[in-house]
Amino acid sequence: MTINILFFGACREAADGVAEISLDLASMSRGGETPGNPDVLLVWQSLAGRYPALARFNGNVLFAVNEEYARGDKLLVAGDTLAIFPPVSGG
Amino acid sequence: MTINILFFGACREAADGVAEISLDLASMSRGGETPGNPDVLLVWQSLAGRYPALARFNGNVLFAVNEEYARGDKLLVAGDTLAIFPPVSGG
Amino acid sequence: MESSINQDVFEITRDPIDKSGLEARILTGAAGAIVTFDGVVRNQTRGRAVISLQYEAYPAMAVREMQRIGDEIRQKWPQIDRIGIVHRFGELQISESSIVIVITSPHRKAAFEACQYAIDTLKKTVPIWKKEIFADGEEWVEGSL
Amino acid sequence: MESSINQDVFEITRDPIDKSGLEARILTGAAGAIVTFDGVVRNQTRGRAVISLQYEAYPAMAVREMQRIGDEIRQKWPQIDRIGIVHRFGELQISESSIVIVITSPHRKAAFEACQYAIDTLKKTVPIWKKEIFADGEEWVEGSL
Repeated sequence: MTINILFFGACREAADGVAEISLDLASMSRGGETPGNPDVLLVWQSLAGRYPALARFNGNVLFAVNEEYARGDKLLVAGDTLAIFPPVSGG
Repeated sequence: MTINILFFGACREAADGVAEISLDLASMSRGGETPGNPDVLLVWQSLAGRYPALARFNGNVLFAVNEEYARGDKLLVAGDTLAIFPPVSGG
Repeated sequence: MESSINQDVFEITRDPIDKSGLEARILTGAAGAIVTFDGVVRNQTRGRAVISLQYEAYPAMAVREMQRIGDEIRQKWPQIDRIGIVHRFGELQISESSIVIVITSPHRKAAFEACQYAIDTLKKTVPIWKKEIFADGEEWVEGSL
Repeated sequence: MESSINQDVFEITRDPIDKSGLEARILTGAAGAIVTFDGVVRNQTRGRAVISLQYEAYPAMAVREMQRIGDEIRQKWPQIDRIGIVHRFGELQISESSIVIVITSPHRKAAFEACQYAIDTLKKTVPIWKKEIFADGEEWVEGSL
């Protein structure tokens, strides 16, 4: 069960410049539990562990699932694309 | 003592299509009085007599003297240019 | 005119308005926002099909009144960078521009406000008149005092 | 694309924005007012000289969010005729346009309001980010939640 992760802007830089990775959701299990579908926040926390510079965006980061804004409690399913980025600053 | 009169828009059409005329202020005397300088309103009344179709603009006409908006009591002097036109509708 | 580069512009013209050229003439590096109002001839008015609009102007006074609007804008929004106002006269076909107003400023809010102020005021003060040409007649558009 | 003639336009592009072309694409005979917002790169920010701006976009989602703004505009101002929004990304020099928003409508008031709404909302919702490039460094511009 794999999802696709996209990083943009300062979050991309904080993720060691990685723009896109595939993530196996099986790796998301908490402790010894058999996980159900993880939510966005669990994936975020896992990624912030993998890329420590991301942690400073805690509470100041936006998520989109399949190109729609999503909250932390949104459940992810195989094939989803989760985008992670700071507050937008276009225009 | 002569002034220059300009008509614009619907006022020009009402003045038989005349765009510009010179007017001798001596012709503006009221009755037998020796006139001082006439004001805008007196000239307007005289012109409305000359071009009867102008009279319908009474109370709905604008004046400018030397390219500045002017009221009816503005006194005219030789060489002035008096413009007479309906409320503007540009844009 | 070279002297008009990067200065405010207040003009009336019988020729089609060069909107891109006007924007380019007043754009400086200090601008972050360009707000443009472009008034074009509509194909109908009150449900009646319009063939064209005939604009008549009092040219010298029209330019003076545009400059006055520019002065007022600079008093109300001192942060504005540049102002460009060009009004066309003569006969205009559907979708042709009769008036283009361009305001540049560091930030957008003042530019939007000043641009709206300019067109609202121009329609009340600048001595220009329009006549609607219909298939079966013509009519001066009534301004209001 | 021929199919886009006289339809709303929501695009992002790496190329310079063709502002006149965008206006022409959405102009119909029903329009009497064209209000255009053009965001250009300023030569300084907070007193510090800017060399260029680097824009990064999430292209597919950016276009979806622009379309959402278009839907909201049509709900709030049903009298609007056409909407065009084009955002550029990549590296932009001083005075180049990053965003052009064009609104056409029969009358000007709705066009001004909708244009302001579009840029205000775009700056909060459309996934695009900019970095300021200075002579001695670079900095992401902080958006706010």
